[in-house]
Amino acid sequence: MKLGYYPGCSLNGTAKEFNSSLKEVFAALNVDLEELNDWSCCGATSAHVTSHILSVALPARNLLIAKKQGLNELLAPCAACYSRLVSSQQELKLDEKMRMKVEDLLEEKVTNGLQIINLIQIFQKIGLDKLKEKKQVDISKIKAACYYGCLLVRPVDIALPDDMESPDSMEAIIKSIGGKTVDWNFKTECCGAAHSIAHTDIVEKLCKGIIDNAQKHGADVIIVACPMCHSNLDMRQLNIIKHYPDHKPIPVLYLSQLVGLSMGIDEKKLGLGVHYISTKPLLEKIKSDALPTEVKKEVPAPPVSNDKIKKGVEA
Amino acid sequence: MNELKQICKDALSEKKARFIIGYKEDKNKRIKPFIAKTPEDAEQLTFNHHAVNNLAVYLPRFKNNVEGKIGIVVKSCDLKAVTALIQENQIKRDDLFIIGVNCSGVVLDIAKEFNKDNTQIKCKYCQAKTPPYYDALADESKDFEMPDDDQAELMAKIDKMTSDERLEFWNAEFEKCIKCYACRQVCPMCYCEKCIVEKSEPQWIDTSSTARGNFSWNIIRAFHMAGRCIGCHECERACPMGIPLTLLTRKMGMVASSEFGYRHGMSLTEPTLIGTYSTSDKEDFIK
Amino acid sequence: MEELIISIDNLKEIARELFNNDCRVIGTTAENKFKVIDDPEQLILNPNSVPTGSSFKEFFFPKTEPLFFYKQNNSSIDLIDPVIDKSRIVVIGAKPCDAAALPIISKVFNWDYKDDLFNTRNDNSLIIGMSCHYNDEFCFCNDVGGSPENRKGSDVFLKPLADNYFKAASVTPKGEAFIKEYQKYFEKDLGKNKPLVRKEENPNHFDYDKVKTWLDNNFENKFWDTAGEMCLGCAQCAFVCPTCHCFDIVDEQNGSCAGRRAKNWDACQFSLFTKHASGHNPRDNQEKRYRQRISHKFKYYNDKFDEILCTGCGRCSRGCPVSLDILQIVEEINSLSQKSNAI
Amino acid sequence: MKIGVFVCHCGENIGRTVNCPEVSKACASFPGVVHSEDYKYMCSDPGQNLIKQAIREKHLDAVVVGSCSPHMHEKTFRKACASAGINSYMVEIANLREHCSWIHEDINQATKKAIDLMRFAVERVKFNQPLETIKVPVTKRSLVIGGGISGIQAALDIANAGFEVVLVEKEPSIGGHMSQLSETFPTLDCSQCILTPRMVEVYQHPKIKLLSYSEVEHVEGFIGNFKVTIRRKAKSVKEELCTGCGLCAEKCPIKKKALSEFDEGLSNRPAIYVPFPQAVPNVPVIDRSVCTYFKTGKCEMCKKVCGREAIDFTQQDTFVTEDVGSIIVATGYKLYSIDKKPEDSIYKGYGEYGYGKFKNVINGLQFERIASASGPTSGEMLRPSDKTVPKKIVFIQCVGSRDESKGFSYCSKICCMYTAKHAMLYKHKVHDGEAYVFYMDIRSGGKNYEEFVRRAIEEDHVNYIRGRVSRIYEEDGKLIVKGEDTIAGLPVVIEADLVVLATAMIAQQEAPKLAQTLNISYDKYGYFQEAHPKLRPVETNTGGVFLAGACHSPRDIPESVAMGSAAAAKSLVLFGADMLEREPIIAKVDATTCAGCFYCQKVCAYNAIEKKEIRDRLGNLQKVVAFVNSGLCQGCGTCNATCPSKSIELIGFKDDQIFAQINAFAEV
Amino acid sequence: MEEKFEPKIAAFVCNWCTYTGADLAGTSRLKQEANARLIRVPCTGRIDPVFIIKAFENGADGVLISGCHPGDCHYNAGNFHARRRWILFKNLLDFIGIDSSRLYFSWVSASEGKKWVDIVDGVIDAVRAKGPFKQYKKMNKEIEIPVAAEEGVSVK
Repeated sequence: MKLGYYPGCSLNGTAKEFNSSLKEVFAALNVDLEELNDWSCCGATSAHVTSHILSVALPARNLLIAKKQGLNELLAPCAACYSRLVSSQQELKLDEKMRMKVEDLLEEKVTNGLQIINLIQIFQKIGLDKLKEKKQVDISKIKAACYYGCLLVRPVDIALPDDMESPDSMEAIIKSIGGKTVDWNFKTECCGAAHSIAHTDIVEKLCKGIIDNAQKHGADVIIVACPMCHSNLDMRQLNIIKHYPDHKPIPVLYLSQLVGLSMGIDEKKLGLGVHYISTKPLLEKIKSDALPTEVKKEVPAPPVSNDKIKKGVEA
Repeated sequence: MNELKQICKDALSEKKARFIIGYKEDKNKRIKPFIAKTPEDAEQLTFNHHAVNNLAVYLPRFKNNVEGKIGIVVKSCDLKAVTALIQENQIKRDDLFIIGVNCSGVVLDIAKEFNKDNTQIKCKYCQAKTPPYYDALADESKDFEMPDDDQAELMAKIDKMTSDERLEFWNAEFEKCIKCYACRQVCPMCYCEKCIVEKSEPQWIDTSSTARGNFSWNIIRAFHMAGRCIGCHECERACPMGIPLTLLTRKMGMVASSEFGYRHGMSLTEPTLIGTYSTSDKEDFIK
Repeated sequence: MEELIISIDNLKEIARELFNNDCRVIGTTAENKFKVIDDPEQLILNPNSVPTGSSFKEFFFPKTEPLFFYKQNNSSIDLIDPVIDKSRIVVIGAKPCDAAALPIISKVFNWDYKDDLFNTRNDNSLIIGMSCHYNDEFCFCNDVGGSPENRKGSDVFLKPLADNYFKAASVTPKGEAFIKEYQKYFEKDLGKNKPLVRKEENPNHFDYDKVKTWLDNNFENKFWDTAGEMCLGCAQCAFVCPTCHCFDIVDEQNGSCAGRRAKNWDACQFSLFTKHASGHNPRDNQEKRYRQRISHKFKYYNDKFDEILCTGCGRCSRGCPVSLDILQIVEEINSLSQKSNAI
Repeated sequence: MKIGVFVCHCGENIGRTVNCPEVSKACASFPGVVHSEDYKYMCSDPGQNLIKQAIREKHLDAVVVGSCSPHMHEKTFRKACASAGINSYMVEIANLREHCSWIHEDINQATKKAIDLMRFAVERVKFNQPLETIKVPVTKRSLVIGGGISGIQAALDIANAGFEVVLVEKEPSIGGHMSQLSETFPTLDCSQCILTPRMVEVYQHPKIKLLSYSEVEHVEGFIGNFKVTIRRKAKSVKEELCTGCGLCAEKCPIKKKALSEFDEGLSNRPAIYVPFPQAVPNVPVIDRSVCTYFKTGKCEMCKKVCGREAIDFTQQDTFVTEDVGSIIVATGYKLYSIDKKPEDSIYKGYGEYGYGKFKNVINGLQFERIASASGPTSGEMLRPSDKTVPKKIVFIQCVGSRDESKGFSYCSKICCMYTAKHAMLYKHKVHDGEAYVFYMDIRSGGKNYEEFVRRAIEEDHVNYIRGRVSRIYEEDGKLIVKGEDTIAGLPVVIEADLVVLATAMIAQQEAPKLAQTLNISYDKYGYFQEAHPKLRPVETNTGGVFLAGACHSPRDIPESVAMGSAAAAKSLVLFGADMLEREPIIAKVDATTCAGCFYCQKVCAYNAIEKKEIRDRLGNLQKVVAFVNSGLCQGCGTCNATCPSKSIELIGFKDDQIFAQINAFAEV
Repeated sequence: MEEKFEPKIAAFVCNWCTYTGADLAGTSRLKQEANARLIRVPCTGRIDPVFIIKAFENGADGVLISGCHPGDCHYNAGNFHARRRWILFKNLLDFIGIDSSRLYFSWVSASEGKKWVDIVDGVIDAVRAKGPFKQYKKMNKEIEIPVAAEEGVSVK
């Protein structure tokens, strides 16, 4: 299987571990990723709030590159990139005037027919059976709370075909690799992404709510498929701890990392050492002989890894 | 080539088709429509850049077919006509055995070799080499780079004229018309048993080849094609007087597409343009 | 009689003079099309050219012409005759296959009813024919009693010589008078300009007599089931043909109380051509209509007027949208007739 | 053809600006005109006599009158001419008053125009054909589809007027949604108490044939003459033998397996059941999908206990046909399914409200059952999950309604009222409880409606919050309701014990199918379309088919009843005459030229175009052509303009008639 | 002196809305110019584009078509079908060179007498300014009685 790969800015920056885990997992699954030549911004950052045409043209440029590279499918692991790419594609399909404008801008004819897929879809495509086959490590001792955020399942109708309000496609993937998931209420609650930099207080409050609910329903780990969700939930816990003294930290993993773990891929290769909230207790729990835990009143708080705190402070 | 012959031979011997409407080469090396009735006949069937005819024009003859399937060799452009005929109740899908051919363009002048200067206009903006559906597919295509769509330029030029200039342009063209109705007869969508121009009680359009009669005929022909023309350009090819008829039909097709996002003959399930409406159809021209 | 030659420039001068005398000069131009020449410089005489897309029949037998006009009053109807154009028509550079058509169709226009409209034009016409150096796979004048040198229908006949000169000879008294009238443009032939030689011979394809005999006896032959099978019933063939002459008569309204009766080209390939008012159509499919076309050309007209209604120009085949080739059809009949002879 | 022309002065009305004698003189010179005169008042008796006299003396074939608008006196002149022996469709009117003398001042221009208008009419009348009014016999019998309150009302009205009614109900009992309700707004009187007598009246009425557990399968024919095929679903109980004692239901061993439809799934019922105690007819049916006998071939408990031997496991669906003259459609509504995966693909669910996931999120009809004395809790206010009394209850209005993102844009109309009623009923039963209502706007138009809502707010202290709820989730047995108070501009979180969703009223799922069966139109939501939104609200485009109740649009009880009576009145109007007369302006197909493209069928708003096979004498199919059902055609002529070969023509407005007018334009 | 050009306007109107609206204009005595001639059809859906062509053939300088507002059609959808047809036909005529200064469309309900007057007067003014439709009239030449032939009249 060969697949176009559009990493987007996050996977080269704040979400390097997403990138590396993903590459490891796909190598193990015999999926070749062919990165787009000279890819550019997807328009998710500032473009889509400041210039509509730009927010359509930027993804269109990348789609064109993909087409020229002879690709039929394009993996966009970042949920924001994914959302922009599918939205732009849809708009170009439906709005002829916009298409002409974009064509003028790009000085090229826009073609369609490219299938854009996100992380969940690619796993579905590979086949949950195949994931099951590849499973080597028992991860049934931990319980995962799948957090979808806003962009994976939106815009509705063109994004991931799942229930916008109560999705469950990530759960299905985790179940296929023998993992356990919790039924919780904050799967799509806002993490405050748009205020990530400007209003960290809001972000903290929202993330705290999400984490609390996950823990209340017995989660040991939160699983995400979006760099933005990840940075908010993982990184902001450092400040949450400051402002909410009783906060119990919880590691936040990318779906690809968890899948990688189940395949027995080396933790370092999966980038499990670079989290702000240490993943050590979690990994220990997977390895431990203990029976799967029910909600325990007193789970020892996972220590915060020192190197990350330093980084956090620097940042 | 063998593939097409083989498909047709099999279809005829396995009785998948009662006969096959296809192309053959005559002794002057001209490609012409041909009906193969036996597997031996199928040996004569061929396809190349000179297979210009839209064979769907023969289908309405068999609309009350009861005996067995009718085989037909179609390019992707021809298939649109088949689709449209099915939609307009002129033939049933179940009565057809569609043999699609991958096409990489056909000639404009059948007496000359296929090359950049001898290419049908329709091929210059053709979107699909392969028919979207078929019962069997023969691959006859070769790579060929299409020249520019010069007709679109001409249309843009006409659009830029003043209305009086346009009227003058068209009057000069329609003046050539001799009312031989070749445009109508080769058109797969012109299947009426009695054409409106032949309707004499009352007389809708003057049958005489006068300025008035020619003008009315050509306007009404184009209008009857609006939203129905599938763009095979057979009318223009057949016209012995060289009237650029497809300028009109293509314009109507462009209007159907720009105003209603509609292209005829693209889908068996899509409703026809005429015969349906949307409450939000544009009406900025209505006071 | 002494032999005369004329240069292309002088021919153009004649054309200019004719034009100035309100004469309709018909000739071929760069578009390779017969048209009324208003600028003699447009005139081109090329013996190597393919026959024009359509013949010059429309100048003698127009695609539409009024027979009379009418005006309705409270209780009566006025009939008004049309104005007939009596100006002289001169065709310059007709190929033998074009020129031969006029005497052929003249017979039908003078058979029972004498068609004034046609006759007036024919009588006032002068045809300057020219020998032909062209032939393609559709040409077959040899087989229908013509030839590239055939003078039938021409009043004056030209043969191309080197250096844009033509050898000119009168064929009819009309032609002789014409040459006399424009004597000053003709020169004596001193043999300086060599005749242009035709590159290849015009081949023979079939034996007309055999074809005719076969047609006489095979009205119901199953050959007809497939001969016209692919015909779409357009009238391209008839309308470009120099000898097809069928017409239809229609009344056309202009307003509620006036109008005209007109004579328009018609063609036997139309399904309505023979449709009765009752709805019955004796030629109810294209195969029968195609048989009619072939039979009319090669049998009926011959039976009635002792002429083949075809000059072998090949126009119908060149333009046919489904590449039906009349020559191939007749050749097939020819071979069928040989087969039936063998039995 | 001999044409007579008559120019009316209309006193001074035409005569002042049009020189009528001159018009008359000009007309005399038109080809075909043999008589032309003018007169002061053509519509008066002496004027009409002039026309009649000329017809008799000059043997006229056609008449043209230049007078006022044809909308005024066309009928008058047609009648006059008919009495003198000319077919009334051989009369044409030229509008010299409204379209000429009244709108122009210059006498020369007006006169010239009048002459032109006369010329148009004269030219047109030359192509008119004598036509006969179409007469159709009327079967004086009605079919009512749906036995809810609307259908009951319509059936009773028609039956009481002395005509037979066939009432078809798909459920085992009539009564519809109204029978499920606890109390009704704004009077809070008991729903069943007022409904049950009506149901019994239907059952006992000698003119009403009640076919319960039946569905309309097929309809053919047209106004006055419908032939309806009805499927009688197998009840597995012989109706004529059953006494309705109820023993079978009592003994049925699978009491807990099936959910009660009547209680909206809040209670269970046996496999053999009557939906509710007051059911009409009081005859049980066996639900074969759950019955042990039908699953395993064993049990037969009901059969054993039935003393009348009324149980028949071998019963099959049967079909009956009924001839009726009118059809009243009263199929009602259903509630929008807000489950995670709605049955209706065109609508999206409200996954965020957790209906179907959280037991304590219920819809309005379920609340009705909880509040009803005959309901699963016998009227006690207990929530479904743990049968405790909810202390905090949240009502959410407009769930689905007015929400385009979910597929609806319309207002369900009754939710404001019933939510107020629900809140009130709750407060009356749980005095210390707190009730919250999330609303968008309160729409309480109706007699005593606004007062009712004010009472809920002011006397019963229901908390009305203007805003939407974004989501509901369950934590520790409480429903966390997150919403926004748009007046305060603040987010609101309520920990509720019970949430009641006022879900949209939507059309029955089978409505489009029934509409196709009946050849009536329906809107994009599946509601049946009325013939005219103002002037013909209970009629449909298909003559003889009328609408009643919520199958047309959301309706409350009084409106449904009024509509039922209106539809009945429309049927009775139809039954007032033995023969139905129709204008003969209908389309006609020329089968000899029709190519069978059926574009006419596509544009016909009345489904009047049918397919007809033309066969030769040996029975071989020649072709399939269009055919106009003259009972359905309304004469718009859209088919005529659409037909590419003009093989379909509108009689009365044929092409030659219109062309004659256009040709006359040359003489203008 | 050359006579002032007065345009001829052919108006095709539906029976239920525009014709009745024009009646209302009359009943209200709203004055208007006298150049338009109305041809009544049951519904705009009945109007074939050929009617427009025929009107031009018969000397119309302008054509006006009017019917019920969308949604108000007496026959439910006739005007919707008509509107779609007009969009196509208008674009065709425009491409051939008969532009919108010769062909007008409007929706006039039975209550819009005033609107009808405004539209009629507007169309008449516009076409008057545009001048006679010479190009189309020229096309009629062949079927008109030739002036030179008028003398040889025979009476039947």
